[in-house]
Amino acid sequence: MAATQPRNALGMKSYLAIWVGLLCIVGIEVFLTYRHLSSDRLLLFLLIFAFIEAGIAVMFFMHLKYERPSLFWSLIPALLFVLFMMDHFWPDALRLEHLRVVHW
Amino acid sequence: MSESEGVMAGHEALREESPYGIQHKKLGIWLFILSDAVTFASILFAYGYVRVGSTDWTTPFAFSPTIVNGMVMTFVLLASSVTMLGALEAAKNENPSRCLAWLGVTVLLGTLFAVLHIREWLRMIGEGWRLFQNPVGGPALFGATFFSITGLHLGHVIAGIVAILVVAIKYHRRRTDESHVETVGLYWHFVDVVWMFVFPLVYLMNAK
Amino acid sequence: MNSSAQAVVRHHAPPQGFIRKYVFSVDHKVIGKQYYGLALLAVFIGMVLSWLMRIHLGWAAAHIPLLEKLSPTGAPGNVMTPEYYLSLMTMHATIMVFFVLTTAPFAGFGNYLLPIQVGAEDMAFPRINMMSFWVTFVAFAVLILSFFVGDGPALAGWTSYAPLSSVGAVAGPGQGTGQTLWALSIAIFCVGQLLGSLNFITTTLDLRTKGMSLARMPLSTWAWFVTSVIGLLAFAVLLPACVLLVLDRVAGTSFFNPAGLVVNDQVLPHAGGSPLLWQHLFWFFGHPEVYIAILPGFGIISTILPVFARKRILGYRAVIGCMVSIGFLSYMVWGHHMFVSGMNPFSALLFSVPTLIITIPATIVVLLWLGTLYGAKLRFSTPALFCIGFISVFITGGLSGFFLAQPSLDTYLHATYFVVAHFHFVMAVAAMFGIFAGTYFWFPKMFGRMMNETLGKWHFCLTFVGVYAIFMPMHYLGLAGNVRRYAAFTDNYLIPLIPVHRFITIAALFTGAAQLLFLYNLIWSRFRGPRATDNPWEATTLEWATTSPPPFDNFGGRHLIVYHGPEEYGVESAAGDYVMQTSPEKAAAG
Amino acid sequence: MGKLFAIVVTVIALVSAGLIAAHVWWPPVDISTIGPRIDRQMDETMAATGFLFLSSQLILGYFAWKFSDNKDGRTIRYFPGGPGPLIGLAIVLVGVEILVLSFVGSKVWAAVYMTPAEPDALHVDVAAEQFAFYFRYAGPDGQFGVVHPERVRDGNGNYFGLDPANDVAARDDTIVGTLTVPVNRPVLLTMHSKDVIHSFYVPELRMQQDIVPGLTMPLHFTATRVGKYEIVCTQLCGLGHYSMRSFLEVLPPNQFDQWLKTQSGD
Ligand code: HEA
Ligand code: HEA
Ligand code: CUA
Ligand SMILES: [Cu+2]
Repeated sequence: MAATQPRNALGMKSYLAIWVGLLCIVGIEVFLTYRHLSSDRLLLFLLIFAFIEAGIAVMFFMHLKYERPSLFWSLIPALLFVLFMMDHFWPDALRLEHLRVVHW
Repeated sequence: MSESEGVMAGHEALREESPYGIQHKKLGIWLFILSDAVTFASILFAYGYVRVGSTDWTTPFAFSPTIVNGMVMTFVLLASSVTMLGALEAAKNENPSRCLAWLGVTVLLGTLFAVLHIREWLRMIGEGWRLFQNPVGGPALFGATFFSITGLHLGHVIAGIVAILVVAIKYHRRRTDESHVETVGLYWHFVDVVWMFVFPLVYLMNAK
Repeated sequence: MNSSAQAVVRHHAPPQGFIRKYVFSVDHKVIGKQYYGLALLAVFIGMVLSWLMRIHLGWAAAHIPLLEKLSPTGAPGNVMTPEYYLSLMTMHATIMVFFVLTTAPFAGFGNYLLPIQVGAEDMAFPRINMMSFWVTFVAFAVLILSFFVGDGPALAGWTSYAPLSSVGAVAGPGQGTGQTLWALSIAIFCVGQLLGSLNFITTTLDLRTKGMSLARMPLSTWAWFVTSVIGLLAFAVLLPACVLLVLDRVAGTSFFNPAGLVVNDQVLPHAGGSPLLWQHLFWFFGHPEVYIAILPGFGIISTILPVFARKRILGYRAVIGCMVSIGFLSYMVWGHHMFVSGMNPFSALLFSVPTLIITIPATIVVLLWLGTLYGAKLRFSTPALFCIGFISVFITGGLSGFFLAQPSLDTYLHATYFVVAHFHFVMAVAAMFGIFAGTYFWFPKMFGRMMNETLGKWHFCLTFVGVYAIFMPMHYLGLAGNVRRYAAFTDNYLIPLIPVHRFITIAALFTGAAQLLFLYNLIWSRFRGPRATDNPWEATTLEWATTSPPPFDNFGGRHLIVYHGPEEYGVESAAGDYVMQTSPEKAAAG
Repeated sequence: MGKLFAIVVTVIALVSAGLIAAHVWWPPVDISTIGPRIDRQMDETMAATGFLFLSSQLILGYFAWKFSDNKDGRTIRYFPGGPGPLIGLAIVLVGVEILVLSFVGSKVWAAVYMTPAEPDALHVDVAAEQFAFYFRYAGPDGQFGVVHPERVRDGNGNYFGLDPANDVAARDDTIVGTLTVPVNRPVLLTMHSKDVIHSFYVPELRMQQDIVPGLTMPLHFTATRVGKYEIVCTQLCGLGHYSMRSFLEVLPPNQFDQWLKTQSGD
C-alpha cells in the first residue's frame, strides 16, 4: 500500500547506527559546552549541530528522504523561510543593549 | 445534467493523485508538524529575545545533576525514536505482536523521559525556581523561559504517550493498521527533533 | 490502486438525529453553515458596537438608551465612559477581525464549497473539521463572556499591546479579567483555525476528483488553499504569543514587561521583558492575518466575476501567481505596523520595501479584473454588483496603503484616522463585499432558494454609497492629524473636526440600517424565496453540477470527472455560452 | 444598473479627490526643518495615487456603463494582447513609483531617525506616564540627576524619582509640564515611559515616536516657527489616552533663556 511507501527506507541496523551517531553529536555538544567558548560561538556551534541532528532525524527517522521530493520541497523551505523571517527580531533585541534604561 | 456526463462509473482512479503520494493522515500530520515547529520556533525566539535583552542572565545549571540528567533524557528520548521505528518495521512486516512490544517499549521510554523531567522540575521547584522567581539572583525570566519551553515540550511528550497508547490498543484490536503507527511515529520523532533544539539551547547554553 | 483513493470510497451513511445532523455534525456543509451563522451573529454584534462607538464619537455626552443595563459601570446614567468606549472598540475589532473576517469568507464559504468545488464528498478529516468549529465557538463564547465580568472587557485594542495588556489590573479598568479572557479566547481561536487550515490543505491536495488538476481548480479554491497555508503558519505564531501573554497576566512572568515600571508610585515586580517582543509576535501573525481576510475575497470575486461577465477571467494563471506571491510576501512586511514603535530604524526601511512590492501583485489582480470587464456582457445581478463594488473599494483602500508603507509618511499618519480609513476600506468594506457577493451567489446552492434581487440591489446601492460616506472622510481626518482610539476629542486642533465625526456617525447609522435589509432578505429568502434550479447563474464549477442544496455526500454517490478549467464562458456550446467543468464537450477556443 | 453604478462611482471619485485637492482638511503648517521634505513626499505620493485612484475608478465606471449585457447579440471581446501587457504595465508603473518614492522617502526617514542629533542640541529628558508628559532640563551643570523608579512620587511632583538629597546633579534639574524650546535650535528628546507605551506626536513637527517602557527613545528636531502647539499621545495607554496631552512652546532664543532662568530660579 502506498501508505507505507518508503519500503526502501533503512533497516533497524542502520537506525541503531544513526542513533549512536546522534548520541555522539550530543556528546560533542556537551563537550563544547565545557570548552569555555564565548557564548556567541558556543551558540553558533550548538545551533549548527542541532540543525545537523534534526536534519538527520527528519530525513531518516521520519523518512522524509524516502518520500517524494515534493514533500520535502513543500515543507522544509516553508519552515526555513519562517525561521529566516523571525530573525528580523534580532535587531530590536540587540538594540535593547544600548537603548536600555540603566539609570537615565 | 445527464448521468452519463462527467460521471465515473467504475471504481478505478476516482481521484487525482495526491502530489505527494501519501495518505491524508500522513500529510495531515506533516502539516501539523510544520505548524507546531513554527510554534516552538516562536517560543524559542522569544527566549532568545529576552535573553539577549537581559544583561544579567544567569547560567545556573551544574554539570551534575542537571546536564547529566539532560543527557540521560536525551539518550532515552532518542532511544524511544529508534524503538518507534522498530514498531513500524514490525508492523510493515505484518508482525503485530512484535509491533506491540516495540510500542510498549516506546511508551515506557517516553514515560521514563517524562518522569526524569518531572523529577528535575520538582528538584528545581524545591530550590526555589518559579515561573516568576530566580533563586540564584538573576532575572526571573530564566524560570519563565525554562518552565514554559520545557513545559510545552513535556506536554507534547505526554500527548505523544497517550497517542501511542491509543494507537497500540486499537492496533491490538485490529482497528488500525501500520499507517496509524507510522503517523503517530512521525509525531513522536518530531517531539524528539524539538528536544534536539531544547537541550542545547535551554540546557547547554545555561550550563555553569 | 492508489490508497488515498481507497480511503474515500467509504460510503458513510447520513447521520441520524438532530444533534448529529445539525449540532455536532461532521458534514462540511453543515459546518460551513455553522461558521457562516457564527459570523452573522458576530457581525451584527460588532456592528451594534460600532454604532455605539460612533454615537459616542459624535456626541460624547449622548444618552444611549439601555446601555446602563449592559454595563452599569461602563455607562452610568446611560452615558458612555471613556474606558467603556475603548472596551467597545476592542471588542468591535476583535469580533470583526477574528470572528467575522476569518470565519465567514474562509472557514464558512471555504468549508461549504471547497470540497464540492474539487469534487470531494467531504473534508479529509471530518471530525477535526467539527472540532475546529466548536473550538472556534468556545473562543467566541469566552470573548463574549468578558462583557459580563466585573471590570468590563479588555480595552487595549485588538492589538493588545503590552505592557498595557500584560501588567494586569493595575493598568486600569478592563485590564483585569477581561484582558485575560481576551488572550485566552484568541489562543483558543488559533487552535481552531490551525485545525481548519490543516484540513483545507489536505482536502485540496488529496481529494480532487479525476481530472481536477491543480490548474483546473476554480480561483476560489485556490484562494482558500493559499489562505490556509498562510493560516497554518501565522496562527502558529499567535498561539504561543497569547499563551505567553496569559502567563504574564496570571503566572507572574514578565516576557513583555521590562524592569522599572511604575504605576501609582509603586514599582512593579517585573524585569527583563520587552514590549516590542509582543509587537513582533503579534504582527508576525497580524499582517498575514489581513491577507487571510482579503484573499478569500480575491478568490470569490475572481470566480464570480467571470460568471456575470460571461467571459473567462483575464490571466487565470496570473491571478494564481499573484495570490501565491501575496501570500509569500505577507510574511516579510509585518514591521510596517511598527515604523514608529521604537523598532530599529534600519528595519523600517527593510520592511518598507517588501510592503511596497506587495502592491504590485495586488495591482496586477485589479488590472486583470478590469481587463476581464472589458468587452464583457455584464449581467447586473446582485452578486455582480458586489463584485464591481469590491473592485472599487479595494482600490480605494489599497491606495492608502501606499502612503502608510512609506516610513517617512507614516511618522505623520500612523495612529491617525488615515489608518482607520485604510483598513476599513480594505477589510471592513472590501472583504465584506466579498462576503456579500459570495452570499448572494451561493445562497441558492446552500439553501435551495433564490434571494430577492430587488432587495439585494437596494442593499448594494445603500451600502456602497454608505461606506464611502463613512470611511472616505476618515482619510481627511487622518490628514488633519486626528488621532485614533480617542474616546473624545478635547484637543484644540481636534475640536473643529467634530462635525466631520458627526457626519460619519450619521452615515454609519444609515449604512448599518441598510444591513437590516440584508438580514431581512436572508431570512425571508431562506423560507419564502423562489426555488432555485441546480445552476441558476449558468456557472461552470462543480458545485453547480449537483442539486441545490447538495445531498449529504455532495454528488449523490456519483463520482465526477472534470474535463476543463473553470473558465469556459463566452463559448459556443450546447448549454448556451458556457461549458461545465464536468462536460466532456470540447470548448470552442476563446 | 450599470449606468447608475457608473454615475455613482464617478461622482464619489470626483468628490473624494476634489476635497483632497482643495485641501479642505490638510496637515497643519509645518514647523520643523524636516517638515517640508515630508510634505513634498506627501504631495508626490498624493499626486501619484490620486492619478491611479481617479483613473481606475473612472475606468471601472466606464466599463460598467459600456459593457452591460443589453441582449443586443454583441459578442464578447477580449482584452487586446491578453494579460501580458497589463501585468507589464503594473510592474513598470508601480515598480517605478516604488523605486522613486522609497528612494526619496528613505532619505527623509534616515534624516529623522537614523541620524544622531547635532552635538549642540538642547537636551530635554521626557517622562511619560498615564496620562501626562513631563519634561526635564538639566540646569546649569548640564547634568541630569539619576532616576530611581522607587522614589517616584507624583503627589510631591517627583515625577522622575530624583534624589536631590544625595545626588548633586539632580538638585538643579528643572521639571515642567510644557515642552519649551528655542526656535531654530536643534533639540534632542530622550523619552522614557514609566508604565505602558505612550507616543509623542506633534502634527506640526510631522513626527511621531512611541515611548516604550524600558527603553530610551531618542528623537530630535529643529523647530522653525515660534508658537504654541499641541503634543498628543497616540498610543493607546488606557482610559485617559484621549486626554493625555501637553504643549510644545517654541520661543525666540532670548525669551527661551529668560524662561529657563526663571524656571530654575525657584
Ligand atoms: C484586508 C486587510 C488589509 C489589506 C488587504 C491591506 C493591504 C495593505 N496594507 Fe494594510 N492594514 C490593515 C489591513 C489590510 N491592509 C489593517 C487592519 C491595518 C491596521 C491595523 C491596526 O493598526 O489596527 C493596516 C495597516 C497598514 C499599515 C500600518 C499603518 C500604521 O499603523 O501606521 C501599513 C503600512 O505600510 C499598511 C499597508 C498596506 C499595503 C501596502 C497594502 C497593500 O496590500 C495594498 C495593495 C493594493 C493596492 C495598492 C490597490 C491596487 C490598485 C491599484 C493600484 C489601482 C491601479 C490602477 C491603475 C494602474 C489604473 N497597512
Ligand atoms: C472586519 C472588520 C471591521 C468591520 C466590518 C468594521 C466595521 C465598522 N467599523 Fe471598525 N474597526 C475595525 C474593524 C472593522 N470595523 C478594527 C480592526 C478597528 C481597530 C480597533 C483598534 O484600534 O484596536 C476598528 C475601529 C473602528 C473605529 C475607530 C475607533 C477608534 O480608533 O477610536 C471606528 C470609528 O468610527 C469604527 C467604525 C466602524 C463602523 C462604523 C463600521 C460598520 O458599521 C460599517 C457598516 C457595516 C458594514 C459595511 C458591513 C456589515 C456586514 C454585514 C451586516 C453582513 C456580513 C455577513 C456575514 C458576515 C455573513 N471602527
Ligand atoms: Cu498615553 Cu495614550
Ligand atoms: Cu500590515
